[in-house]
Amino acid sequence: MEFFERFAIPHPSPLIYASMVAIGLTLIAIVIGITYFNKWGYLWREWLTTVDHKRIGIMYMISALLMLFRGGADAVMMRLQTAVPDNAFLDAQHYNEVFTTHGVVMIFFMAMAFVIGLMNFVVPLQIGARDVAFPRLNAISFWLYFAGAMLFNISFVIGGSPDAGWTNYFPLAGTDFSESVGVNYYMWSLQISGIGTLMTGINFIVTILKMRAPGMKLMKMPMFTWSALITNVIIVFAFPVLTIALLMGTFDRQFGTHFFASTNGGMDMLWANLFWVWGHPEVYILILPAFGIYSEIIATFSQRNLYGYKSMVGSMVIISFLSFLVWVHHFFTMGHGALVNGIFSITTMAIAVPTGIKIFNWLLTMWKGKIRFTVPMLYSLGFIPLFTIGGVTGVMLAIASADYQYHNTMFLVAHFHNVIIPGVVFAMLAGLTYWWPKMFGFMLNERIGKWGFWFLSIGFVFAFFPMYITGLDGQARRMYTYSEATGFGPLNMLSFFGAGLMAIAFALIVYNVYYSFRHSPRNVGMDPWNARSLEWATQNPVPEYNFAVTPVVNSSEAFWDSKKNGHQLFKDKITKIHMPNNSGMPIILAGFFFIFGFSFVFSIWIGVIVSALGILGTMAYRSFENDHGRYISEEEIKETEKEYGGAK
Amino acid sequence: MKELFPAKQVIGFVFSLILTAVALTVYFLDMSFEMGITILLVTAFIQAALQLVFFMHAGESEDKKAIYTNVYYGIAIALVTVFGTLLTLIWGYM
Amino acid sequence: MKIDHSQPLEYGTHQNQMNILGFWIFLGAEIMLFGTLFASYFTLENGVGNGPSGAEIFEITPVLMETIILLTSSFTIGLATHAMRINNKKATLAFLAITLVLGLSFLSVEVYEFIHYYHVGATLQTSGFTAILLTTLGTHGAHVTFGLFWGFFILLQIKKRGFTPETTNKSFIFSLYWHFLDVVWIFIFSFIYLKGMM
Amino acid sequence: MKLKLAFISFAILITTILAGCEPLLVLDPKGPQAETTANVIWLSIFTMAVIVIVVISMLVFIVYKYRASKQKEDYEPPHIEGNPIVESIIIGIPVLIVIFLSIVSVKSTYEVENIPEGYENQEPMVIYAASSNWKWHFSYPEQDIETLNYVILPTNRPIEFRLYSYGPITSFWIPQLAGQKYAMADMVTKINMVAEVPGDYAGRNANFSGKGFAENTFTATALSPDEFDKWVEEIQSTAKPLTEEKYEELLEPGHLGQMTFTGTHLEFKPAPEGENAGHHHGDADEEIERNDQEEGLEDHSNH
Repeated sequence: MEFFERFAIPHPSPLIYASMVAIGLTLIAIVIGITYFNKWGYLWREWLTTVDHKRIGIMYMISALLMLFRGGADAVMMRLQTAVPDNAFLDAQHYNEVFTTHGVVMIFFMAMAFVIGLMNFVVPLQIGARDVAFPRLNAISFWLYFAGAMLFNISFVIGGSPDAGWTNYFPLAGTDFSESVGVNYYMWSLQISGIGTLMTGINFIVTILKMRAPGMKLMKMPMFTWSALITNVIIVFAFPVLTIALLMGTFDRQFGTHFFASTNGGMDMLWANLFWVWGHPEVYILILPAFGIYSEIIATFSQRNLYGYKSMVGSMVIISFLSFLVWVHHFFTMGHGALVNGIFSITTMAIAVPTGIKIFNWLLTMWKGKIRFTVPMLYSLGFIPLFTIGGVTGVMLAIASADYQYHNTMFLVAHFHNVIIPGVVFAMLAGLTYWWPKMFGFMLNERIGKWGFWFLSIGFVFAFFPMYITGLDGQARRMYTYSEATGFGPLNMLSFFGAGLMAIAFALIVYNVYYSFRHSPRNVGMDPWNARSLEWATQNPVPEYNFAVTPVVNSSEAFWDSKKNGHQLFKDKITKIHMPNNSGMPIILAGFFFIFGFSFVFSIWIGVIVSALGILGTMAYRSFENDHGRYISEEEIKETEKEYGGAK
Repeated sequence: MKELFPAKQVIGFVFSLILTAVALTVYFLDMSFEMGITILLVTAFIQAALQLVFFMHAGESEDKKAIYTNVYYGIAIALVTVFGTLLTLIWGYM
Repeated sequence: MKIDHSQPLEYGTHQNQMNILGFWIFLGAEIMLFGTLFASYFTLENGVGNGPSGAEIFEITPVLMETIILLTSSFTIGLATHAMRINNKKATLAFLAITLVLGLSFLSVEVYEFIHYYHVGATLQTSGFTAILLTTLGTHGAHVTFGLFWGFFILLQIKKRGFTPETTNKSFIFSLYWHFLDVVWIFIFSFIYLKGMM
Repeated sequence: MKLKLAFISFAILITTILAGCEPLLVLDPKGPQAETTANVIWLSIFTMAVIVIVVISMLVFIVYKYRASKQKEDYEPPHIEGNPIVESIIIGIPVLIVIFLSIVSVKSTYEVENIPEGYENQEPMVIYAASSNWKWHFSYPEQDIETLNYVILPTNRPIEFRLYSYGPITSFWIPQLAGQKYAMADMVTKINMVAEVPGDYAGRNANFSGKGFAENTFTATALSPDEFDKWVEEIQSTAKPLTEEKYEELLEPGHLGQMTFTGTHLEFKPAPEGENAGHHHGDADEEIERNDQEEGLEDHSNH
């Protein structure tokens, strides 16, 4: 029995038991459903073992949406708890777990996964490639991310959730003050999914550098591809920092070292320092792809080319470097003196310049355009003013002396939600709606989509703008309760109301998927939006080989060129196409990683050793494997193209 | 490319041994901290560059621009991290 | 698969070129990984608590041995790549084997060094300084260990399959990895050991 | 668009009304440090408001003017690559704003880090503020007094708080007097402030430190120097001395009300500064330091 005691939840509550039952029932329902419809074989062959970048992208996005609802439920619970003074809906411990998991899930498992999913789906199509450079590695990346996400999510039913905030500052996150295994889960789930992310980074840099269609010079790449390239550069250089920080944190918790302890020569702020050396670039990992998405959408629906292409690229390159120079602004208040704060204050504000250039370039793209108010465009139009407000409050926070007053308050919470929601979440929804016909061959309903947009934007304003005020009134973040005398009550109630509107918005968006799946017309053609870049030059949904013939490109808006200026994209004849084979290796490897992480969390060393051997064995097997892929024959391609009503 | 004698490798090896010997002077000779650190910085970075050029053939493929950019970028960011961390956690504090 | 014979075989296919570029980018990430370790090392260097300091526990002899062994192995793996390019399978295998033996000797000396630290009371748990010292050395050592297995697999594959685009490509990438570990060691040697003993 | 603008203006309206009722703590300073930050905040709000207004009006104008429903069916938007003059404007103006704010930032940061202007010639009164889960301990070495969860300050006298923590990182914050600063277990940080108006000010730990974080608050009361002296005398004559056992008891995790003692814990449990610091390890006093830390460890095992 003693062995099993470690899996008990340290702070159970009816809410957790209810979700346990719900999770159990859902899992059983899924298993029964798949078995009943006899879909296991299909699932394994077509999805679980796939190395197709499009399917991997879709799996990323499905997982990200699931995580969005998990993190969203956390968010609503937090707003509900703080809606009125002295509320007793959640106790302190539970509230701490809720905001910790909300942060981790939203950043790592929702936002990251969604941008990587969109990159997976879109980038190879935009550059006219058959797949990514390392298709199997890509599948490994996804399954490692998935293993990490699942590992994190079982924490609240087995052993307890982390409760030290998503920033996980030591010594609070050390074993002295956080005794449950929650923080171990944090360490290992991020470690495992972080390895996957790093490999994605390498994969996409090589893909973009080496697999572009003939004629597509670097300065002729579509802006989303540019943003993906820069993002992945940042990933490659930022994630190793997290790897080391997590390793040191794990050692501190599980092997009794003194990296971040305040005794025996350790230093608690070293964690904070390393966390933010990774953490600030992470912000740009999320926002740059969003910038890329908006650039595509604004150009498409203004029916104009992107204004200031070169300065757009230049500003992103500058951001990629500056993003590594500013991390100290996350702890201006540490007491390292005015000189250091001054330096990092200046570098931080400097980032506002390239970001500002982008905002003005988008405005100038619409100038003299022909603006159509589709759902993706509405999100982009909502993004500009809201993100500007988020951006300028960022500049306000960058002023070190003033930051002493904003730091750790709701003002800060308002600021980063104000950049992440209109920045990343709006971009995700815009990109999803925009590329939806590419993925599934039908359009999402515009009317329901627009309702969703208005609910989300208005809900956002109500949910987060009051926080600027309560922050300036002295409400610290992460407080599970406050007294009536503080006067924070009404504004927090307003926030809760806004959160409710946002929840309705997401429900509408889900309903839209269902409704459109039932009612939207199929066969929307290749180009339902009258778009500009290369991904629209192939069928909807995209066949597995992407392009029957490799396109030849002469501008950043190759497809527009072929429509307006008669540029011929496809010059060659159809020939057989080389494709990689599906493989079960990635999911098995990730399974071993999951067992490894889980065993390590609970210090079950036998499980650690066995799964480590499994990981190494799988890699050795892969090393000796001789797999040269397969060919799709000419006839098969012609058949497929005809079926789609192909243009050729 | 086809020459039989591995001249590049031998030159690289000899140089790396010499540089190691130079670096060792900081241990065997008495010198100031600044002097020692300077010697170490110079020898270490020259050695790294030697490995890059003579052994790792960084400049031989058509992707050499990407490879060099990648390496320089990595070194720059790593230096920023090292010195930024020291500035923040050691030098800046009081 | 199209093979371009104007280039060394390891660059011969497009996939091979991508593999090599990808590995270079991975090395970029590794620079940052060790950069972070160095940043932490310099931060915690003086955090000796009630444990020993670097100057008290470092010994020049094993360190020098490790350095010479690793430098030589970097040389021999270079010779292996050279032999591969002049299409000499026997020499390639021999130099690869020598490299792995040298790698193993390096590890043995490092294990000896760790045992020495244990005996003088410098364990992972002693202080911030010993923790980061052993973690930095250990991370490098773990890389070498991983490399030994990897190199051994490649040796087997070359032996069995001869020089194909795949085996030459793997072997070249392995040589990049090995050289890189040597570069990291140079920094460990200079800024951990020599600086600590200065 | 109109709908949204209406909502935004509605939101702004609400905020101004609410802001009008009672001034927000941060913008209602009672000392020079907080006044500096409040001024900087107002300045940055105005500067930033200009940018927001420019962007939003450009957006509204462009979207209104170039909407497709207004354009002719056959209107073909032109292809425009970019314009050096326009682009230098959109780079140049932000650069100027950033330079301006950088100067403000650096200057004001030095101001709030140092003893406020006009008080430089006074010797600052030192108060140690240590946090433990989830309380604040204030020690007056000069007056030989220790208080729990409240602090009394004389007005118009520079105060130097020396901050540290038993356990998690906390952040010492009295919004109406000065911005916050971290208190950590292995070093002492400093914060300078002056209270210019007598009154009670809310203070709290602003950095999440576990279960009892929300209630980790204290009151800072500013009294005129005469009243302050009276208070000190009163404490000296009525309060009990702080013993080591009592102090260990106080350090136990939990919440306690306000308490007062004579004597300070610094005598038997010094702050982690100087020789006791875990942060700095000079070569010269390495020996002493190690001895001290060993003692510290023993202390630790006692409770």
